[in-house]
This record gives sequence, C-alpha cells and structure tokens, in this order.
Amino acid sequence: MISIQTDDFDLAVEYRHLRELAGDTGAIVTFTGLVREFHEPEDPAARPVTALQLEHYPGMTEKSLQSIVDEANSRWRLSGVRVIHRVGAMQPGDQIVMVGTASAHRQDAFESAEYIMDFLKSRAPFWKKQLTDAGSDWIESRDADNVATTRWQNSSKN
Amino acid sequence: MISIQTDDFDLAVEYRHLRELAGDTGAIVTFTGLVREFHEPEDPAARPVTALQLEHYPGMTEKSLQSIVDEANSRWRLSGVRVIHRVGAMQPGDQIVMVGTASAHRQDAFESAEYIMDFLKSRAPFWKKQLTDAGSDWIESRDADNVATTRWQNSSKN
Amino acid sequence: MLSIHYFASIREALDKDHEQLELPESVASVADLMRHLSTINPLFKPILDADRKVLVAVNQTVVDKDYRLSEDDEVAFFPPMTGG
Amino acid sequence: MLSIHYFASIREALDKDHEQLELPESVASVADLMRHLSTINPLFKPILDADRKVLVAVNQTVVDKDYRLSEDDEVAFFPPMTGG
Repeated sequence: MISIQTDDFDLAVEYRHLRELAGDTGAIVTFTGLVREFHEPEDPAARPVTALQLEHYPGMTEKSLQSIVDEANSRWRLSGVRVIHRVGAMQPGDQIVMVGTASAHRQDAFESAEYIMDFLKSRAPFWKKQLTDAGSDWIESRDADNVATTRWQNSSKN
Repeated sequence: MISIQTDDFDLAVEYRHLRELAGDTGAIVTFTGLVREFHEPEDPAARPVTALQLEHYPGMTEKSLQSIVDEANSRWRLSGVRVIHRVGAMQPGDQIVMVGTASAHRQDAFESAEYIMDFLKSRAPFWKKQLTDAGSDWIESRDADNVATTRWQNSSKN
Repeated sequence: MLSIHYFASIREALDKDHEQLELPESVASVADLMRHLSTINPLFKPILDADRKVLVAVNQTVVDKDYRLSEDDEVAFFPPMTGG
Repeated sequence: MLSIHYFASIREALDKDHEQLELPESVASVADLMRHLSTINPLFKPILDADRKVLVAVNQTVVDKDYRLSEDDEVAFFPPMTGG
C-alpha cells in the first residue's frame, strides 16, 4: 500500500500491519528517512536547515511509486510492502519517508526495501526545498542517488 | 547496544531510541526476524512448527555479537546500532531477533544491518531446535547462510 | 488543448504552476514545444539555457525530448527529482 | 584443568553440557583432545565419525583443530550455528 500524506506516520503501526499479513513471514525490513539538519555536511559553508518543504506531482507521484512497488513484487517474493511519503512542511528530525517489506527470507526483504528506496529517490516526482537562516534553496539531486538505480539493471533476482 | 534475552521486545521502543541518538541521522533501518511455521517450505514432508527452542553459549554469544557490531561500526559511519536476540522457547509468528542501524546515509544503514544479520546467522553461537507433531529436531545451518558472509570479504566500504 | 504543469524551481522561475495551450501546428515533439514556449515566454528561455537538467513527463510518464505530442496531452516540466 | 562445554545436538548426544578434565600429557592440540575424548567416552565417537560438522571454540573463539591447548582453557564443542 502506498500513501502520500502531509501527516506524520507511526512506524509501530505500519510494522504491526506488515507482521499481521497472511503468509509465513520470517523477515520484516523497515527503512525510515528523517529530515537532516545538514544536507551536505561536507560543505563548510552549509548552514543548519530550519525547515524543509516537500513538493510532489499529484497523480504522477502515486503512479511512479506504484510501478516501483510492482517491479519490486515481481523481482522478489514479498508478503507485504508499505510505502509512506510525506509532503508539505517538515523540520529537522521529522520523519519524511518509510518503506517496509515483509518476506519469508531476509535477503528478499532487504533487497526489495533498498530497491524501492533507490528508485523513490530519483524516479518519483518529489522535490525538496530547504530553508536556512541564509534563505531558501532547492536541494539538487545527488549523483550518488542517480546512479544508485543502475545497480539493479543486471540483477533480476529470480 | 546488544541484548540476549528471553523476553519479547518492542520495535517501536528500539526505533525511538535510535531516532533520539545524537548525530544528524537521516536513515534508520530495522530488521526483524520472526519464527516461521515452515522452516523448509520446499520440503513436501515438512510439518508445521509448533514451537522453537533457542539455545546459546552465554558469554561467547555476547562476545561474538559485540565483535560483529564493532566491525560494522568500523566499516560504516553509524550513529547507532541495536541488536536484540531472544533465547528460550518461542512460537511461530514470535519475534526472534532485531537489528537496528542509524546513519546519516541510507546506504550505510542498509549495508550495516545486512552485514550484522549475515554474520549473526552463522557466526554467533545460537542453535535452534524445532518441535513439530512428528517430534523435535535441530535446524541445520543453511548453505546460503554460510556463504552469505563471504560477500563482505572484498567490500570494505571506506 | 495541452495542459502544461511546472514544478519546484521551474514553477518558481515561471511564477506559475499550470497553463493551457492550443497545440501549435509547428509543434510535433517535446523539443518543439520547449522552443515554442521559449519564444512566447521570455522567462522560459533561461530555464532551457541553463546547464541544469529539465525533465519532461507526458501523461505522467517521463519521456525523451523527441517524444511526439498529441492534442490533450498532459505535459510537465520539472528539475531532477529528490525524493526520500 | 580444562573446562569443556557441549551445546545443542552434541550436548544431547553426550547427555551432558559440561565437564572438567585434567589436560593429559598426550594432548597438545584440539584434534588430540577430540581423539582422547573418543577414547574415554564411547558416546563421543559417533559425533566425530558422523559427516556432520563439529565446531570447536577455545576461550570463546572458534579455532582450527590444530590449535594448541593450554592448561585452564575453556573448550566448547558445537554444531554449525543457526542464529537469527
């Protein structure tokens, strides 16, 4: 199940749902992304982020996430997948995103969660704008995120 | 922090602790292992597990887990690591193990959690005995688990 | 009628998030449309000239610049995505 | 005095989890100790003869069979580990 929402989410509730799903689940992996105070801590001129604004493309965002989840379901044997992505205004430390996967086997749960996050980062229409005391700017896509998806091209699991 | 315990654990509590740790955490990964009803579902003669008994080597188990966590901390930049492994009697659906990792970057959080699970599976002194209506037997180590650790030999991250 | 959407930094640069446009005869591909928009809106030109990357989606799927447009397509322009 | 621990299926086969043993003069390595134990305890022989793998830890670290034992070592015998 996929949700795009302004509200915060509760990992415990989502974990409980994944655990209650039918199937002989042996492994549940959750990934949670939090708003960082320093997006590029290596930059000595970086200033602490005071707020983050998350924009999306209603309709296309849901479609993109669904096709990423569908592809994960075709590559790995999963008993459950949960994706929540928040939009709107957030602050450092806030939860932005969660991906949860349940499977009989740990490798399937781990790989599918990583796969979904890799594609969600650079293939789903979300954009982040950060506010610091020096003003506001759009966060640029990281090269590392753009290449992260390429590692899945030659590794169909089954 | 590492715990070997007979009691169940609460993922929500562990997640909250990882989130509250100092450091500009951007990513938290949790892995939870559950007791499966069929350890080898491919085996047509397999019978449903009614109970699982988990034995360990007090002292050595803690040492083994600590050295696995120490190695993970030296390979990846982590702001927090949590490992809980239960021992004693459990039933299908029960939580056996959890690994939680927190980091500035998602790749570090994912890889370190997988690393810890791979080594925990075949290098920490735990043994599982399963009960079915046909009797009890010790679960044999899976070849896949024994080779899973080899993939980390040539991939020091930093 | 084309429906055109702008997001994030591009939306801000154009100071609009959406417009409707009769598909001109001269416009066949996405690249044609981008040239056309630059002609009719001076704010659009620096967006295309800049070395920053502009992505285009048609009917909510990312497409190449040589994608052929149809009447009633939903077109969107946006910078590289930064989810997660 | 060697302190010897047995776990899991090996503990069950021997029907004991622990014993103390004066290190015999003939025993230098772990392999020597295994031969010695087989001699003094008939239950031990099938464990070593079986094609199942037996792991050995000395002072809570897994070692090879040619590891040299010292007086007061803590030795443990167990099957391959199955955590998680």
